[in-house]
Order: sequence, then C-alpha cells, then structure tokens
Amino acid sequence: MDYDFASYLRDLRTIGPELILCGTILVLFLVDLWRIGRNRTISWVLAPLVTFAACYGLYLVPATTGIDVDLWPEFLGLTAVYAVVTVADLRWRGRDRWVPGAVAVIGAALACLRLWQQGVEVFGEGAAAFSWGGLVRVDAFGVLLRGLACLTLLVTSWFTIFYAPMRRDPGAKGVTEFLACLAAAAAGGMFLVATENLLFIYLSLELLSLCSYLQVGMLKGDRRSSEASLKYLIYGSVASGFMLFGFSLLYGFSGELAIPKIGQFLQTMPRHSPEGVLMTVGVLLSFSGFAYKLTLVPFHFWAPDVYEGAPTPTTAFLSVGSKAVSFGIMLRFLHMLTGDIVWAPGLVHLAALAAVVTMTYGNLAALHQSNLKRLFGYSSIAHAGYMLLGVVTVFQFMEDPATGLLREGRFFGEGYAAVLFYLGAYLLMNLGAFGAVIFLANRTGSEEIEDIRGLGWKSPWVGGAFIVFLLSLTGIPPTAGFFAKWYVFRAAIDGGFLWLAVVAGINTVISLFYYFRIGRMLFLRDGSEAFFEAPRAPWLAAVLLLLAFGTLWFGVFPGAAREVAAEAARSLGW
Amino acid sequence: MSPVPLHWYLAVAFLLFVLGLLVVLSRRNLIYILMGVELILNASSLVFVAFGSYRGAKGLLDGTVIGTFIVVLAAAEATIALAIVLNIFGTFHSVRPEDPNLLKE
Amino acid sequence: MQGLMQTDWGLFGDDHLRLMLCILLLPLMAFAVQIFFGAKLPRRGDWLPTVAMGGAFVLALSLFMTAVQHPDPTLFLHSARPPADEDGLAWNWLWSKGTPGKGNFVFAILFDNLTAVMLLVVTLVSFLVHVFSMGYMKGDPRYPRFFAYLGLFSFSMLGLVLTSNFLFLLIFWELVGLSSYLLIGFWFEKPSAANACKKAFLTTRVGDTGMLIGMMMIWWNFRTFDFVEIFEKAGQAVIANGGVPPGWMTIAAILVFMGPIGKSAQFPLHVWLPDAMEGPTPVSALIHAATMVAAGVYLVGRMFPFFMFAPDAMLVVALVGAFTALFAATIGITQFDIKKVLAYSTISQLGFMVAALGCGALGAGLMHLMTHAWFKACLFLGSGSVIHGMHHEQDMRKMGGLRRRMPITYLTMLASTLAIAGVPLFSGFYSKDAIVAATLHPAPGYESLALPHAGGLLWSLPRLLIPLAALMTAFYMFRLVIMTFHGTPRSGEAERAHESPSNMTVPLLVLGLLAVLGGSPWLFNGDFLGKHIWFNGLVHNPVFDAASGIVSFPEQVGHEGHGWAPLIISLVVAGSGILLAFLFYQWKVFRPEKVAAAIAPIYKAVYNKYWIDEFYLRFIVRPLVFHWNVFCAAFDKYVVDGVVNGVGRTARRLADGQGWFDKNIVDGLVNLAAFLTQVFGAIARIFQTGYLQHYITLLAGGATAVLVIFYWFL
Amino acid sequence: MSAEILAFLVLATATVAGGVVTLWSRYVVHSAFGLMLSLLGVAGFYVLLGSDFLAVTQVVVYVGGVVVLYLFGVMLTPPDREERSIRRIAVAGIFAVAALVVLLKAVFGMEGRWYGVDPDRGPASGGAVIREVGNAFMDKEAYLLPFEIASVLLLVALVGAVFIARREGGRGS
Repeated sequence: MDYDFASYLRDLRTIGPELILCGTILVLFLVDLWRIGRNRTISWVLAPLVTFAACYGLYLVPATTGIDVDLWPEFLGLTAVYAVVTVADLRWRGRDRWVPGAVAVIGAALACLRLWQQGVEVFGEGAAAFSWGGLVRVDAFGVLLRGLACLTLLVTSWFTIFYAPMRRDPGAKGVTEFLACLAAAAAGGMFLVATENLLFIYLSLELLSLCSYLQVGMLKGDRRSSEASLKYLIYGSVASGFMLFGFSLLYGFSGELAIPKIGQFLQTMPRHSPEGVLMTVGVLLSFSGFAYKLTLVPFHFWAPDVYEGAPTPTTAFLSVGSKAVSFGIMLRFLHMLTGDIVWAPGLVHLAALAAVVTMTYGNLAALHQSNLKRLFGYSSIAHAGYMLLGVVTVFQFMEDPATGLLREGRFFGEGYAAVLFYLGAYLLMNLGAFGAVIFLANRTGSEEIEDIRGLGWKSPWVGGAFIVFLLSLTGIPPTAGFFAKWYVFRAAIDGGFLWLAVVAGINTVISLFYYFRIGRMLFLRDGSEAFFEAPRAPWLAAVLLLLAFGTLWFGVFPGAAREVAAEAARSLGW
Repeated sequence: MSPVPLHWYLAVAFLLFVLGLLVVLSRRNLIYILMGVELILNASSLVFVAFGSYRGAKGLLDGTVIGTFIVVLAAAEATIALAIVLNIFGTFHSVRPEDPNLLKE
Repeated sequence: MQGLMQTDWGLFGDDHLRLMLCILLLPLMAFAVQIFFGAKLPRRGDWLPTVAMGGAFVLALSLFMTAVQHPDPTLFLHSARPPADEDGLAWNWLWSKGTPGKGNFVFAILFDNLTAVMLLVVTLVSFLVHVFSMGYMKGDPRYPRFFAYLGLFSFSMLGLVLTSNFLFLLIFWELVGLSSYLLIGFWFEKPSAANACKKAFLTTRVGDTGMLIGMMMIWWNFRTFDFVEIFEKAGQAVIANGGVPPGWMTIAAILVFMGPIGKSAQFPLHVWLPDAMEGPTPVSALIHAATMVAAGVYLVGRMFPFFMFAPDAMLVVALVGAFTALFAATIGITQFDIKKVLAYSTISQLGFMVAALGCGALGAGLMHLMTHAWFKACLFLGSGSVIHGMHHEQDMRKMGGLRRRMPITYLTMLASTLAIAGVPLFSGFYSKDAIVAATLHPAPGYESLALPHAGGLLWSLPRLLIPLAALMTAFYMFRLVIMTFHGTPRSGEAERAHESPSNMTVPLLVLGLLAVLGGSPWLFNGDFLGKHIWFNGLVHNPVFDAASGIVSFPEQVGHEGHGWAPLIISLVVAGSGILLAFLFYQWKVFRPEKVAAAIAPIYKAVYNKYWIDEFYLRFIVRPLVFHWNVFCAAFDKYVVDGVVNGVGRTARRLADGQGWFDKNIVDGLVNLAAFLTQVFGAIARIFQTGYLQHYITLLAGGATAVLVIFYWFL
Repeated sequence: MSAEILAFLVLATATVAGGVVTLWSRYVVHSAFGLMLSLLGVAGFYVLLGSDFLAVTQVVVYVGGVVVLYLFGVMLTPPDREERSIRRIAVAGIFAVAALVVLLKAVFGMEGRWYGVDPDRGPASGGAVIREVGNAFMDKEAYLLPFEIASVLLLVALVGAVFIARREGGRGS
C-alpha cells in the first residue's frame, strides 16, 4: 500500500491537540527521567539536543513535503519547555515540582491553542468532516467539548502545582506521574467526544477511566486516597464491563460500529419483542457506562467517596472535565436516536426520571456534609441532574389527537445548546470552587467546612471569588450559573417538561442552603485559631480571580457563548 | 456438517457474564473481584467475535480487532488493578473489599 | 404597542430616560467606589453615597413633580421597550438578534406614575437614612462598608422599581434580598444578627420560589416577561376563555403573590422581619419601613392588572393582608422592645396595604405605602435616636419621661404616631381612610369578568379585620409614645438621656414634616376631602389602558361613593384606640397587668407571638437542619440496619425464618413511617455505606431497575 | 453430531466450569486456574469462530500474562479462608438466574429475525484473517489511530501502576 503523506498530515492535524498532549506526556517522563531540576549536567546537555532535534523534525515536515503545515505553536512550546528546563536547573534547585507543572501547563495551553485554531476553522463550517477512516469526526460540537476538557486540564495542572499534599512531599514525589495521568485522561476524554465509533469510544473511555483510577490513588501513604482509587477502580471496571456488553449487543444486531448507523438500524426494531429485550439491554447498558461517569443516580455511588478521597485537582478534573466529555458522548448517543419514536420517548422519560432523582438526591445528601470536597461531590451530582434537564428536551413530540399516540419526533436542539452552555459555565464555577478549596485547605491543612471559619476576611480576594463561584453554583443572577440554569430550565419548559423545571427550581432552593453555609463560614464567623500561615499562593489566587471574572462575564454577557453552544449543537446535524 | 447456531455462543457468553457478575458481587477478596471483571470482559468479547464471525469476513475482521483491543485493555486494567490492590494491601493490610471503609456517609 | 405613546416631557426634553438611568446608576457608582476605596476617602467616604443619593433624589423629585403637574397622567408612560430601541437605552441582554422572544430579555425602563411615586419614596428615604447614618454609625469599624451596602441596596431597589420586565424585576428582587442580607447582618459578630440575616434571606427565598414558579407559568402561557405584554395577553386570554379567567391564571397570580408574602412579611412568612431588627436602626428604617418590604406591595401594584383578571387571587391577597394586619397588631400590643413594636407595626401596616390592593383599591394601597414610608421611617429613625440617647437600651419599660430630654425626637415621633393612628389632617389619615373605604366596597372588576359580584362572606372579612387592626394600631402606638416619652424616667439611662446630634435630628424633622403633610391633598392639587383620594388619579396606571381596552375596569376603584361611613369608622377607631392608650398608660385608670392576667392564656399566646417561630423551629427548621445528626443516627439504627444491611444478612434471616417478618417488615414499616418526614437527607446514608460491594450491588440493581422501568413502564 | 458441535460443547463445558470454579472455589489458586480454564475455553471459541489470531492473543496475553499476574498477586497477599459467602452467592444467584432466563429466552425466542445475520450459516472461515488484522492495524483508514492510542494508554498505565504499587520509601533511592 502506498500512503499519501498529505492526507496523513491532514488527518494528524485533526487530532493535533491530542497529539500535543501525548507529546506532553513524553516530555514529562523525559524530564522526570533526567531528574531535571536537580542540577544534573546531563539535562544541560541533553535538553538542548532533544529540543533541537524535535524542532528540526518539525521543520523537516514542511521542508521535505512542501506542504504548508502551521507548526509555530509547537515550536513555541518546545522552546518554552526548554526554557523551563534550563531555568529550573539553574535556579530552582529542590523545588522542581514547578518543572513538570510548567511543562504540563505549557502542553495543555498549546493544545488549547490548537483547538482554538481548529475551532476557528470548524465553526461556521456547518458540515462535519471525518478523518482516520471515519474514526474521528471533526465538528463544532466535538471541538467545543474537547476545548472544555483541555481547559480543565490546563486549570487542574495549574492547581496541581499548588496542591499542598503533593507539594509537601520532598522531591515532588509523584507529581510527574500525576500530571502524565491527568494529561492522558484529558486526551482520552478528548478522543471520546471526537468519535462516533463504538470501538474508539470504548478505547478512549478506558484511557480516561484508567488514568483517572491512577490519579485518584496517587496520594501515596494516604489511606483515603488508596481506598478511593480502589472503589473507583472496581466500580468503574464493572460499569465499563456493562457498557462493553451493551456495545457488543448493539454491534451484534446492527453489524455496525458507527453510532448513526446503529441509530438507523434501531429504528427498524420493535421494542416489545424478544430481540427488543436484547436491544434494551444493549442500549441501556451502554448508557449506564456513561451514566456512571456522569454520576447519575443510581450509578453515582462511587462519586462521593472518590471525590472526597482523591487529590483535589483530580476531584476537580473528574467533576468537570470527565463529566463534560461524558455528557458529550451521551448527547451523541442520544442523537443517534433522533426522530425515532420507538426508543426515544422512553429514553427521554427515563432521562427525566433520572434528572429528578439525581438532582434531588444530590442536593439533599449535600445538606449535611461537613467535608468540603464531599459536599462539592454531591453538589456535582446535583448539577449533573440539572444538566440532564437539557438532555430531556432533545425530542419534542406531537401527540396524534386521533390515536393519542406519539406521531412525530423532532430533534430539538435548544436543549443541547443549553447543556453545552451549562457545561461551560460549570467548568468556570466548579473549577473555581475546587481551586478555592485547594487555596483554603493549604492554609488550614484540612478540608472540613468548620475549619475555613473567617478565612474570607483573611484572604479577601479568594474569599470573594469563592463567593462568586458559590453564587453561580446556586444560580443567583449576575453569574454564569444563573444563565446556565436559566437556559436549561427554559429548554425543559419549552420541551414540555414544566413539572421538571419546577422540581429543578425547588432543588435550586435546597442547594442554596448548603452553598450558603460555606459562604457564611467564610465571612460571617470568627476566624478559627487553627490555621497557620502557609506560603501565599498569588498565582493560584490569580487563576481563581480569572475564573471568577469569567463567571461574572458570562453572567452578564452570555449571548456570545450561547451562540457558540447553539452552533456546536447544530453541528451534530439536526 | 451442521454448524453451531449463533444462539449457543450467545448463551455461553451470557452465562459467562452472569458468572462474572456473581463473582464480583459475592466473593470477599479483591483478587476474586478482579477475576470476575475479567470474565465479564471476556463475555463481551465473545459476543463481539461471535456476531462478527457470523456476519462474514468483514464482521470477522471487526470482531477480531475489537477482541484484540479488549484483551489489551483488560491487560492494562489488570495491571492497574493489581497495583491498586497491592497499594491497598500496603495501607490497610487486607485484601477484603469491605475493609477499606474510611469513606462513607 | 398602540395605546402607549411617548409624551413630550417639557422639562427634560429627550433626556428623560437618561435621567432615569442616572437615578439608577448613581447609587451603583457610589457603591462601586465606596466598597473599594471608601476607607481611603476623606471622612471615610460617607459623603459619596449620600451625595449620590441626594442627586438621585433631586432627579426623582423633578420627575415626580412633572408627573404630578401633568394634566393627564395616563400619558405618562415611558418605556424603552423595543419600539424605542433607537433610544439606545434598551439593553438587549439574553438574546441575539433574530431570536424569537426578543423583547423579553431587554432591559428597559417602564416609567409611569407608580414608578414616579416609588422613585420619590425610595430616593428620599434612602437619602435621609444616609444622612442619619452619619451620626448613628459613627465610630463603627466597618463604617465605609456600611455606606457601600446602602448604595448597593438603593441601586437594587431603584432597579426593581424602574424595570419593565419581570425577569429583571426578579434579578433586582434577589439583589435587594442580598443587600438586605448584608445590611441586616452588618454586625455579624452578634450571633443574633448573623441568625437574623440568615433567617431573612432564607425565609424570603421560600416566597421567591413560589414567585419563580408563578413566573414560569406566565412564561409558559404567554411567552413574555414584559409587563405590558403580560397584561395585554392576560386580557386576551380572559376573552378567549369566555370572560372567565383561566384557572392557571389564578394559580399563577397566587404563586406570584408568594413573593410579596415573603418580601413584604405577610403571614405566614412574616417571621423574619422582627428578627431583622437586629440590624442597625437606620437599616430598619430604610429596609423595613420604606423600601424593601414595600417591594412586595409594589410588585402587586405593578402586576395589578394581572391580578384584576383573577378575582380569586385577589381574594387571597385581601384575606392575607387583612389577617396579617390584625394578627401583627395584636402582637404589637404586647411587646416591650421599642423596635419590636415598630416591627410588628410595620407588618400590620403592610397588611393594610396588601388588603387594600386585594380589595381592588390600587390607589389606596399605594398611597398608604407612601405615607407609611414617611411616618414609619420617621418612627424608626426616632427610635434610633431614642436608642442612641439611651445608650442602646431598647426596653420601653426602662424609658419614660424622655419628652423633656429629647424634644425634637418626641415631637417628630408624636407627629408620626398621630399619622399612623389616623388622626385627621395627618398624612396617615387619608390613606387609612381610603383603605377602610376600599374594604367596605371591594370592587375588582368582576362584572366585566362575568363573575358573580363580590359579596360573599369571605369578602366581608376585611371590613371587620381592618378597622379592628386600625384600632389596635392607634392603641399600641400611643402606648409606645406614652411609655417612652411621658411619665417619669424609670432608669438611670433615661435620666441621663440627651438629644441626638443635628445630622440625626434633621432627617427626623424632614420626615416628621412629611408625616404631617406627606399625604395631604392640598399639597398636590388643592382638593380637600372631596375627592381626597387624589392618589387614585396619581397612580391610575396608564398600563391599565393596555389591558382595559379589552376588559374594562372600574375607573375609580375604591373611592366611588364611600361617603361618610369610612370616615366615621376611621375617626371612631382612631379616637377609641388613642383614648384606651391614655386610659391604660397615661392616666393609669386600668392596669395593663390586670387585664393581661384576666386573659392570661390569650395574652401569653400573643406575647409569645403565637409561637410561630417556635412552630417553624420545631417542625420545619429543626427537622431539616439541626436535628440532622440525631435523625441520621436513628435512621441508621432502624432503617439501615433493618432493611439494607447487605444481602447476606437478609439471607440469614430468611434461613432462620422465625420472627424475621415481624422484626424487619413490621417494625421496619413502623419505624419507616415514623421517619418518613426526615427520610430526605438521610437517604444517602442507606446507600453510601462505604462498602465497595454494596456499591457494585447497587450498580447492578440500578441497571436492572432502569431496564425494567424502561422496558415495561416507558 | 458434527465435530464442530462436539467441540463447541466441550469448550462450553470448559468455559462454564472454569467460571463456576472461579465462583465457588475456596482457594484463590484454584480460582485462578478456573479462570485460566475459562479463558482457554473462550480462546477455543475464537478458533471455532475463525479468529485464530485472537485465540493466540488470548492465550498469550490473558493466560500467559494476566492470570499469572493474578497468581502473583495471590502470592503477595495472605490467604484468607472466609472468602466465599455462600449466602451472598445464593441471593445474588437468584437474581442472576432470573436475568439469565430473561436473556436466554430472548435469544432463543427471536425465531429467525436476526437482522442480517444468518445464525445457521455458521462462522466465516478463518484463512487470511491474520494478514487482514495486521493491515487493519497499520492502515490509516482502518485502525491505526486506536492502535497508537492503545500504546499511549499502556505506557501511562504501566508507569502509573509502577508508581502506585511501589512501596513507601521513595523513588530511586
């Protein structure tokens, strides 16, 4: 077989951000291997060589093929990594957690940049493009969700640098491995939303999951972390086993691996028949694989424990990035049933049920939590329920007055757009909240709510930002969270689920109580004596302020973001 | 020579799936639980390959590739799982699934 | 929209909308500067919000005067709604161009007479409170922040009044709640203040939830948030329904009314207001006399055409208002804390306003809102002055004889008390008289809605309750004045009391003057007693015309032909109330203690505020919040152990066979029933056992359940 | 009875018996060997289905790698006699059997509506499958990307696993 090099490059470009993340992982391992940051001569010698070789390789591509490939971000990134490595060796002896952190941040930022470029190309394009033999689907929807995952990676890598339990370890134990797992998990998540092939979905979901299991357990010597990783591992393995079993049935009956074709096949299948039973098993077991990632009740049991035990950056990643991409793939899956009146109505009502149960359970269980991370874990479950509100309105049904049966199904994209907007807003506010938890926990050495008493006055900027995040999570107006909820509720109402929106509204009120409790602890209680002056972290605070600013910005001007979300939803092809 | 009907393969796969689930649910040792997960994965793989094979050459290729990936992923998962179990054994000095019980309501 | 037109605004030319925006943005600017730089400014920045508020007041006053002088108030609608987009002032917020439902998310200003009145009240009281606070809050460590909060509050309140859109109204409504939370909890070191602000915030949220649902219902049916469009569509809906309001409209109106129930402290959500007295006294004057609590009344007034279409909802409004008026008045009689008396008086007066609105008398209710703002703000500031003079002693039993030591405070408070009691020629008389008249002739536009005329038993309740409440008002207010100012000092502080500095007494004087004159007809159009509800003309809302083109409302609701009957009732109740107060407390003809002893059980109930707080604490708050751990523990013991302790145990019991049924099913059910009320939050504990295999079992079980539900039920 | 059916029956017996041993055995080592038997049986099915490449992979990776890994794990952890909970097996078994009955009933109740599959046609013949698989893994238009992703996954998984499993006491030193 002879290969067309140009088409190779084209296909490589479509997965550019993921490639950059893979490269980042390699660089991380190399940096670790050479003990960079410990004043080893070898890194002085090798780092320029490798950098030069890599740059030369990048240069060779256009030079030899004559194809114009835009590689300047990669050049820039390599140079930056080289600078970090050299400066680290010269200057930051013994504080080398900065080095892998900076490398990961640079990699994630580059990936974000690439995604931005890709987004500029893809948005407004309309039709989706395929590469890698149809395995990778490039559309605005995928780019948006990949962007969310990538941004999550960027922010959580940044958090990792400041996360005290890792920082306290002499010699930055495990930071490299942790960051590599984080990057690999993000890459897995990005692949997950970039494809509609069952095999590839499974593969990228496993990449995401396995790396998540590892991250969760990476606080060595912390029993809770070990326990969390065990629980996540076993629960996740069984759930993904379920999902794979469902996939196998879907594949078996339809003979197809691509989701849309399976969707077309499903429409020919009656539900209440022997094979309908097997298809039900197939469809629902597949969904349960996503539902467990999304922490939908009753597939959420791992979540509170894991969120509590995991390192906080991982918790942030799981509750934001992992959730976003899982929502993405779930939306793709739902979309495959578009216009299908055999399966869709039942699924929609199931989703409605799950939404109600999930948000109510999450909110009620969050009420009496005393651990901040666990509280946010439950709150994250509740938010998954809110988001599901948008999923519910994917279909709009017309009832046939004569027969009383559903006559026509129509894809209703408002709900998708609302979910996407919600995911974006959730990224800002929840990452911010976890960042604030890291900041405060660094000062107090504990993650209990009681221990942050009065800290708001001592760190007014971070305290203020935290308040913004809490307001946004509650859904109080001038914040992004308000519009996220608003769009989702509106979609639910427009889609004919008024009662659902009412339940969600009541849930919002319940959630006020526990978010409010945090705010009260921060500002309205006398300071606790138990905190010690940890090293200040202005750069962490800066990121938090940035996130708070974003939360407010999208709370005042949501229009543009909303348009982007709508465009992305449209690109699914309805 | 009458071939084996596809039903039979499916039946065996279902049986394997259920057995794996039972192992996961009932045994009180983490290593057993991991074995149960392997059984579940193998059941899925068997369904893939059986269906693929009965669909002809293209299907057989698909099934084989998917089966290969499942084997690879299962191996990776087993590695990680064992590492985590050893980690648990190092911290909790037990391989019973109910012993790590710090995290709960 | 036809029927609404832009008028020539003589005085302001084309700049009227910008003036309104200035009114709105001045306090916001003051807040923004003050919160960041307040402490660094000279005088710690107190002058900045004060001057800003004063400016806003001047602007509001000029707008108001124009509104009053204009010959035909129905022309005073000014809205920057979509047709006026070219004004460049409508802020298209949520929707990009071309999206359907465009007008609903445009921030626009709706200016009519109602707005004019509210603007005047809010800016004036807020300005005076700013001035008063300069004296009262002197030396507080967070002095600059207090003024910043005042600015934020004023901004939110003005925005609430100015917007033409229900959605924005909600946003400002929540902002008002937030800033009042900050203000009430200003001294959060005091646990009582911290609790009070929490209570206020959460209690009002309960009402807001209902309001939100009501809004959703309106949106669901009308697809609009614009007030004028809502009224228009409501009219069309009624016509389409054959002249009878559709059922959902009644429900939506009642749900929307839940917001005012919370915000305006109506029964049963009134509990936060007395506690909110823990805030600084100027805050009480600002929030709990003139502005925030009035927001609920304002909302009913703003949505009045909608309510008019739903007579049953109006009945609910009237009954809630009348009941609250009487209910709070009874509590007010028994209290000894000077601010608590005023707090219950406020609740009671708000009940008057709500009852008036419920009886269809928009003019009467809103006039009372205005006059009440004057005299109640005066009373609160006066009580602040007293408390300041008494070195933060609030118990009236320790006062007495302050008349000579604080003459200005005494005089202004006396004037306000006469006003609130409804003595003729004082402002309160006019509005209260109008309310009594309205209750005698509850006249929403039922004929035009093809409903039976409102003459039912329930409609006659307000006309009993309201005069009774008025009598009690006169009584307890004079009780307050007599106990505080008359007689001889009953404590050392009272003997050493002194008059407050001038920056506190000047606002008092201004408000006292307004309490006398602020409602008087001759001040505005020279008409005395004849058509003395001039206010009707003033707030006769041109917005109605949009709706009344479809269904006609009685033009002069509430004062047509009320003649002498309400006047006599007013005079009798006010006179007898005052007389009783003097008999009890000044001349000591009767002993209050003896009366209290004679009706001890009732007195006890009233003194303890009918145990409503305790009721909430016991049955709502504690089960939800405080006893969480107890419940959880018990839940663990009974439900978790009994029902969900793993498959193995169940199997063992099954094998044993004996007593299992009794022990688990029967007992379990009994316990389950006992705990059903607390099941909610503790549900997590059933599942979140921390045992890995439980989770996996639940995973498999959940998957099975989902399959079964999907296959057979959906 | 054809040889194929005979082979199927033998393999099915082995597979299921292996699973049952895994479920029932009192000793971890027995269970591990039961698992091995079961996996070998599945490998035999792959041969029957014409996918000998997968069968070999299964034997090499699973039987030769994973099961050995488990045995290794068994040796690193202490023996424990209370590992089998018959009550749990019984209770879970009831539900499992119910589920199985539903599934099997569905499979055997389809009566020929197989949507493009002819269940009685038999499996595709093996033959050139190894070559095709190899090409598919190296073909950009087929499975090259997943193949490469899997390598990344294995790299990260191994490094992470090593880090997790390493005893306290630090790296390298």
